[in-house]
Amino acid sequence: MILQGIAFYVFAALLVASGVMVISARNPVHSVLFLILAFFQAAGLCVLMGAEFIAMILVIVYVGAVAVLFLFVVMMLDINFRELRKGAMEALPLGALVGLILLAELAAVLGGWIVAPNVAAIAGAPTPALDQVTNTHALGRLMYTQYVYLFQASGIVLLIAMIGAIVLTLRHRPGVRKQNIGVQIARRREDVVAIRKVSTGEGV
Amino acid sequence: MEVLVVFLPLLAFLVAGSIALFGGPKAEPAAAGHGSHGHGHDDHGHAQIAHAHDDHSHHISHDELDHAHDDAHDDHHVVAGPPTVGDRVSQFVTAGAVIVSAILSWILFFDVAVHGNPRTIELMTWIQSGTLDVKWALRVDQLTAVMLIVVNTVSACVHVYSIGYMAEDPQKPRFMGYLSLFTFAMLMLVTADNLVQLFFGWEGVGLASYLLINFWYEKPSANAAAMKAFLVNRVGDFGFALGIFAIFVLTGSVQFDTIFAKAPTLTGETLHFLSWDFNGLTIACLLLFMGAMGKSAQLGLHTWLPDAMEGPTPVSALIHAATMVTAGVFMVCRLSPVFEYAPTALEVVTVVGGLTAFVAATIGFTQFDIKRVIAYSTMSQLGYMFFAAGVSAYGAAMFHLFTHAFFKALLFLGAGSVIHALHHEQDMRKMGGVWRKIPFTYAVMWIGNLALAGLPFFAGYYSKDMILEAAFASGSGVGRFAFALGIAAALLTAFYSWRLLFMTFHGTPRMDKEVYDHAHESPVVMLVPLAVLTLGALFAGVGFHEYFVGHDRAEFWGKAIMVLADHDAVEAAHHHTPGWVAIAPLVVGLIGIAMAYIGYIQMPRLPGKIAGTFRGIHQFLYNKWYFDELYDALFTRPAKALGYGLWKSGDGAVIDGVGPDGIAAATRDVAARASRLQSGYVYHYAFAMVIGVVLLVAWLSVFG
Amino acid sequence: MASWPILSFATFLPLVGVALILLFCRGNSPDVLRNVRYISLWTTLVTFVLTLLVWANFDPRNPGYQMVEKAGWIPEFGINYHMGVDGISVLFVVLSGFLMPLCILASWESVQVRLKEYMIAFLALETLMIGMFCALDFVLFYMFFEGVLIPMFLIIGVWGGPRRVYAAFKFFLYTLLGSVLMLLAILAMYYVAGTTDIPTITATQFPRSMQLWLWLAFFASFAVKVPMWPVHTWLPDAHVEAPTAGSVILAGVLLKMGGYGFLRFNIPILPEATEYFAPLIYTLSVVAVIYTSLVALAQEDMKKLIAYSSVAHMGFVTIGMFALNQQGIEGSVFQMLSHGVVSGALFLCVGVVYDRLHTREIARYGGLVKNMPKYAVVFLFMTMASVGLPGTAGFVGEFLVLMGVFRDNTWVAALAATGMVLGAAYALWLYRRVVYGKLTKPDVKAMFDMTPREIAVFVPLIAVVLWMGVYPSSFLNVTSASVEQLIQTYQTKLAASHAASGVSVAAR
Amino acid sequence: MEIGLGHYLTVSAIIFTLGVLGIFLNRKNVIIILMSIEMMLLAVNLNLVAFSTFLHDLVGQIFAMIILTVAAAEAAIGLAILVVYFRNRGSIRVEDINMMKG
Amino acid sequence: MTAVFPDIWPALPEIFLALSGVALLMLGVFRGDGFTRPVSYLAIVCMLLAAVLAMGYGSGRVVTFNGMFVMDAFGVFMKVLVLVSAAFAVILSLGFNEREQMARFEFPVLMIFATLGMLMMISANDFISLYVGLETQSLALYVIAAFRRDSGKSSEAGLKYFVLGSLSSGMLLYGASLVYGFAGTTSFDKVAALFAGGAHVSPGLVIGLVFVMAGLAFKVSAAPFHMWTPDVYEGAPTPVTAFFAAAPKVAAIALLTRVVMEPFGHLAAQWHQVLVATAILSMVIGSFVAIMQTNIKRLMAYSSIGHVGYALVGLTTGTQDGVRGVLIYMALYIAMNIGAFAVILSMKAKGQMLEEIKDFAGLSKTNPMLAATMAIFMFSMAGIPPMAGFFGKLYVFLAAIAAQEYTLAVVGVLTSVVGAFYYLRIIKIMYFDEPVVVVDKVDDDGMTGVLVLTSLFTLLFFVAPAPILNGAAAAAAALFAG
Repeated sequence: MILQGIAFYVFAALLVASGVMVISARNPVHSVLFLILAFFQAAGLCVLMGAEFIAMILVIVYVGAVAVLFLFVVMMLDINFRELRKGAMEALPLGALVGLILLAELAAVLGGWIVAPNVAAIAGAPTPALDQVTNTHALGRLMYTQYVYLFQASGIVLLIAMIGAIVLTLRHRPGVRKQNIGVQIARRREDVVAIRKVSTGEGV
Repeated sequence: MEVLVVFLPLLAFLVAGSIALFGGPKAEPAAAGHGSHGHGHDDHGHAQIAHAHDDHSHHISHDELDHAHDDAHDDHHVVAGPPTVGDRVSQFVTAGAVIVSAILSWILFFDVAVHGNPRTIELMTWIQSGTLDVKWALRVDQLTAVMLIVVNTVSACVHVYSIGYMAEDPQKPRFMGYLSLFTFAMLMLVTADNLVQLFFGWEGVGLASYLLINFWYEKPSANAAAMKAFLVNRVGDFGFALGIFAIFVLTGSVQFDTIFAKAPTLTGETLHFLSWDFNGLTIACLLLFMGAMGKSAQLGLHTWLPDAMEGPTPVSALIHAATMVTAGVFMVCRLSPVFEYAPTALEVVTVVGGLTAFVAATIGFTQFDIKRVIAYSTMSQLGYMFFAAGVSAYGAAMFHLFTHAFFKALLFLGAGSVIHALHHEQDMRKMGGVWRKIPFTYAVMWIGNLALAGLPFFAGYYSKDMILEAAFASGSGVGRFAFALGIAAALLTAFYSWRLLFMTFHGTPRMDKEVYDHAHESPVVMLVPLAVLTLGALFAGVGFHEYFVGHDRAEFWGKAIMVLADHDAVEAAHHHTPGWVAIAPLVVGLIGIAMAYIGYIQMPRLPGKIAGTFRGIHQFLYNKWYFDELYDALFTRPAKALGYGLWKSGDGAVIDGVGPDGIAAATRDVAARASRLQSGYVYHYAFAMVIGVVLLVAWLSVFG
Repeated sequence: MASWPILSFATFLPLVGVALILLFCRGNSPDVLRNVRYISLWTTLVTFVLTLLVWANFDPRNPGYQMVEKAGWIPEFGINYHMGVDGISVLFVVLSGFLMPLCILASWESVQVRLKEYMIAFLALETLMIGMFCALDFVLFYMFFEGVLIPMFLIIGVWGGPRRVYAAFKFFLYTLLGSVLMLLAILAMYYVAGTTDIPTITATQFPRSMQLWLWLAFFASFAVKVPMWPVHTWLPDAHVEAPTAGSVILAGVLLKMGGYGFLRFNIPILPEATEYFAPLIYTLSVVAVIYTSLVALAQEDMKKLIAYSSVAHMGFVTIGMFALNQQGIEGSVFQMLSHGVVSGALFLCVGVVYDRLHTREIARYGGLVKNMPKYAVVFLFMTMASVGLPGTAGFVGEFLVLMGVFRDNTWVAALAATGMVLGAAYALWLYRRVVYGKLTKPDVKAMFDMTPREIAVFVPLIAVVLWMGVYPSSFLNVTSASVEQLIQTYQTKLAASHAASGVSVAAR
Repeated sequence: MEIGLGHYLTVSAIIFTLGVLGIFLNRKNVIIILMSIEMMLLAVNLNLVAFSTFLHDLVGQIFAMIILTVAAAEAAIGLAILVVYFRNRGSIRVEDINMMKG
Repeated sequence: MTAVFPDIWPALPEIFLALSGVALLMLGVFRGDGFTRPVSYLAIVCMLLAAVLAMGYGSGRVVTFNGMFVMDAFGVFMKVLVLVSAAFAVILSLGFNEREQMARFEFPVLMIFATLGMLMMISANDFISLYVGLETQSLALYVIAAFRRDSGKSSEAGLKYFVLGSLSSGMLLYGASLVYGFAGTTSFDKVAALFAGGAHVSPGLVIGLVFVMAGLAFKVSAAPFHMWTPDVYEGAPTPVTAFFAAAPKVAAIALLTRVVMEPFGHLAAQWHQVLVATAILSMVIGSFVAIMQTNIKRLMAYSSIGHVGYALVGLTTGTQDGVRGVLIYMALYIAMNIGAFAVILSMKAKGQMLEEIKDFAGLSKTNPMLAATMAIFMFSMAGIPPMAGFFGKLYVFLAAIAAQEYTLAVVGVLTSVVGAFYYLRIIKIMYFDEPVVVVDKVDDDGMTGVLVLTSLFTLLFFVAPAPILNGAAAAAAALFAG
């Protein structure tokens, strides 16, 4: 139990610290890196709570895909970051105040958490005992049966994201020449060759 | 017959009016085609005067000289060519209709009054709402019959007279139409069977008066006078209307017979008027009397009458002397069964009448405009009539009304004849010495003045003496008060009458030589009416006094006039009058004549000296006790200023400024501020969202 | 005869005219425009005949609603297409029908731009006006009541004078502000009564505390519409800027909607609140009469003067209504009718000279009687009718109103009666400055007298004014039974609620 | 010292608040905003997992998985829009995103 | 545990739409951008077919996909609204996209997917499916907001929408997680049952509720979560704006309605105040700030904020009447909104789009029919009878009065007067002012069709209002039957 406690505090402290760094780092590359760090800590917390699969996805999807994507874009946009950071955080006092109030409000209610008496009865998918099925297995069984609707819907969301990303960023650069086989085949002599009579002695 | 009497003039009006409007093309070349005479009046002989007149058109100048110009330039109009067919037709139709009407009304008079045969003819319903039931009806009783002959006779004379008098005016049909319209309205007034129809006639004659005063519409002074006449009368009508309502509330009816039947039972009844409880009949009568004051130019609401002389002279004769202005007297007499039960109201009537008689006379003897003098005289005589009615001598009041109609119309028409002869000169200071040139006019003016001054055997003698005696005999304090003022007024009356005669006809001619040379007697068409009226001035008194105020009066008036036995002043006058009272009017009349003779024949410079000595008083009287100035300062100007102020600051600054415009401006302001919140920055937007959530959570945590 | 839906025909016939114009009149050639004019004229004339038929069909002895049509409209909500007229409304239907052809005639030449839209707006306006007076369902009523704003807004804004935008907005938003509050009151009534059927709601007794609020909400709407002081300032602006025919309709019919609303809703439905607020109405109306009369005295614009006089005259209307006796209410109905005709005619009079000189400034005129005698006669006649000369329409209403209110409150009667004097003052002052005086200005000299078309516009108006003045019984007869019933409803409900609350009160 | 639900919720509340702060405190760089959004979603996921554990209910974890998926898609779209924006305006300063206002 | 194959028939419109979306995508990919118009036509057809399928559902309430998905009369009504308005939006986009060189087949496909997301939102019966539906819609909308890649405004609109939208969905998710934690379930039915049973309402749940509602309020663009709306409406390509103002709004309102009525139906005391605040703020901001606008699209944005405020008034009551009012309001709102945008999209001079309000000057002279149409929509939006918009307000305020929400009702009518001002201003500009530019004739048949249909509907709705009113009543009843 102690170990669990220590682990929690370590993860939590690092998580919060890297969270602060994400929004306050001077260099966005650093921010991304701190974000990755935060994800790792969060994954750790998930493991502590027994949600191994979520923890794994956090690392794989978030760190492996999303965060890297961020990094990629940050690099790609090639921005003068020094310039960018100048004069940031001027609205800090008011912002921090509102943030603190928000936090206080969020935290104030936590003490009052009472599990509804009939939770077991209303739980949509009671967690099976860990010795029978693993977390991943249990999730998988649910995902493809009871929650197939969500699964399919997520697929569509990803499809939209794909279409969106392509339609927004894919550019047909006018300067780039590409082979168009159809056009090449359809080419006829009359279209491309014009025979002109040139009178002698007058030039073209 | 009654219907014919009343509606013939209306028909005549419609015919003449149509001719005036649609017979137009003929009149047009008459005005335009007379190049030599000119189009407008500027080419006319009085060009300079016209300008002077225009310059002072908007305010009444207090300078005597300017005033002279103002007054001098009165009956001034466009010269027209020979009468057209339309003119002829309109003159024939209107005069003819009224003459027929007049003849019929004499027949009616003998049937109704002399033979005691009153009747009422219901024509149709007028206004019916709930318990209010007003009918168009012609009530012809003795009182009405008297009025019918007065109205129709004088009107017929004036119609005929106008044919001559207005011969040079291009708008004859219009004038004749207006006269007929007036006659119709007046007839409706006197034949009314209820207060509302009375009111109809009342306002109808007001309209006709307005139109006729304004007949020469190009004159700003005429415009102003007409408006003034209408408005002052409206003030009276304001009271009249309220009086009608009060009567309706008290008796539940506006029909005379019902009211009269109810009146005796209402003596103790109170009426909550404004914030006080009044004796019902008293307040109702006082309100009604306010109407009478307006119409009959009693002190306070009299200011319009002198100004009304802006109208053509026949109008002054008909409306502002003989008929319309006596409507108030008629109304009080008509309502005698009600007034009799409101002694307080009668006292007020007496006092007002007495004061008017005196005040008007004091003003009259300082004026120089021949018509104005007669106008103040009229006002003064109306005062007599009222205090006669006030002391319950209704018969005497009606009698004076009757006689006065003839001799005052005569005086006016005579004055018109003078004016006509002198080429539209009205200022007595520019007359004089013309009696040889216009002897007929001179003669009738004498007769008229003798009647007015109440010399024996002339018409005024019978009626005026009766009034003064009745006032004295009534025994009440107000009666004595009125008597005293009446005697004083009689002195002044005689004085200004002969002052008028002397200034106009005697002495050295003071007008331009050319005018004097051209002075001529009026045409026959004007002289015949004068003759007819002269007959009235001579014989109306002696012929009818037995009926009106003599021993036959009870049978003569029948139910038309009701006098409570204990204040029958006429009765008292017959029996309990000291000898000096009967002689006093005659004596003061003679004194007045003598004074005038001294002042204007013997020592022509004396009046100027006296005026100079008592300059203050003279100015005060000459300026008509400053009533016009007072009203102008009290009502006219404040009303305009208030109106302007309410418009600009009330409507403009306060209501619109705070209301629609203010709200609109505030809205724009709020909108502009709110719009600035929409800064375009994502972080502001996000911040707003977060603030929103935070506040909502806080709200719910605290109050949820 | 009444078996066919005559009210609906009268209401929607003008829309047929609209359809005809839309369908058959294309282009802008003179022929087309002439057709547009004639279509509009004939449509309005036929509509007028229909409204006369409504009158002819009307049984004056029956105080209830007649020629009733009822059809399901939104049955789930208990909202019906319910039309009918009683003695109070039937004459307004006729008035609307009567004024409209005159408006079309008056616009015959003066409107040259966008004629088609103009006529369409007027025809739509007629439908809405007639419909409003016939509607016996609150939602239907409100639809017509508010719908009027649309064409009127356009009429003022498109064909109006230089400040037309301001005037149009002021008119629209002011009246809208009032009437949305009324909408809430209507909904509240619906909530209590479960229906929007006006007769049913009239029979419903609302609790006192609720009545006060409902009354105020209705008041907000109708007071603006009437308009009562101090919410009258939109009227002078709207009148001044509106084209002549717009002013005629505005003064002739639109203002009457407010008075009609008071009579139809405030008094019978909310008697306790009416009793409670009557002094307020009296006060505001008396102020209106005196205040606006004085303001009218100071005006330099002909239309503005007449507009202010309208406020004063409508002050009489509201005074009379809240006297709550036969004379008062009948008088106010009559006054509304006569004011509709008279002030409409006065605006037409202004239009006649405006068409010639294109100014409404009083000082620009003077001496018109010289070259326009016919005009002078007509104008004088209408001025006198406006002043309330007996024998004209103006007198009867004013007289009855004052008599009615004298029975209730002499202060109000006395103060309001000063309007007689002030009214004469401003009207004659106007007349004097425009018509009398010397004809000096060259452009005024060049003005020609009324054309036959203009005379044709005024002849019916004069005839009606005389008819109303001389034989008003033909109008009063129609209203009396319904007014009687209205008073009875009012008193019965009042007595019932007083009995319920243990307060005894003497019936007025 | 038992590590209870409250601890986890507190941590996630802090992270969530940091994410929110990141969105509206940041004036210079849009990418930071995108990262802040990711942090918010991370906080939500932590919440869900915590509740899931303490409720013995797997629905929370399912929810978290869906959120992860969608968040990834969202990030892709966001970055794509950002790239388009950058191409148009040559800047990703938050203060420059101000063509439209009022 | 045995997995039962779920009942997919209630989800037929969604499935159809998803499949057709994929099919059209493939069609587009294989045929290229030149094939955009056919793809668009097909998209319209698919949407309308889906609407037919939705209408064919009938009545009764079916919950399927393990409680994720619900279909009832309410859903039918809202889905038809969404699908029809989406189809109209596609029609509106055709000419514009071609003129502005953004005619790409992805556009209709993304519209289909966005619409799919909306349908999913409407049928959501679980916080998870709610979220998924919402994101399906939102992601597609983010993209099409930024669809004009060459336009700074468009990409800025996309970026703003994306950032703020993500913030809002973050909030919503946080709220949902709290609800899950404190109620123990994400299922609407179970949450509802829990509180119907009188469970203790913990503060955490209330916070969750506020967060969820904040997220949803963002989607309906209710104040104070509205601030993205004007900027995005202005920046996004006009047909996209037209789409934004119609379909997603309906879907979000439907979702909000379902959330407050079903799972939180017994927490009215809590959400009531949230809704009152947002409704009042929305009405006030919608009417006041719009006065200052010079861009017609921006004006429409504020107008839509205001309209949402009115719709929320109905929702605030929490009664069946109120919901009915909301549904009627939305139905009429989208009709006039689509119409108004059709006019805006027709506003071009020499092929150049006109977006400034002053460009409307004198439209009644240069193009009377277009002006008349716009006038109808403006009067309708101002709520002047007999236009359709009046009836929307009527029923909403009726519900408010019945629920004794007098403050809301009074604020509502007063702001509607202020609102009337700016609608009138447009009419004023069209009718009272002199023309500055000559607006091209409407040469697009689809556009003409939309204009005619919507204007006639708006103008003549009062003649036979029963179908829509009855539909709305049935839909509202369905929500309260469960």
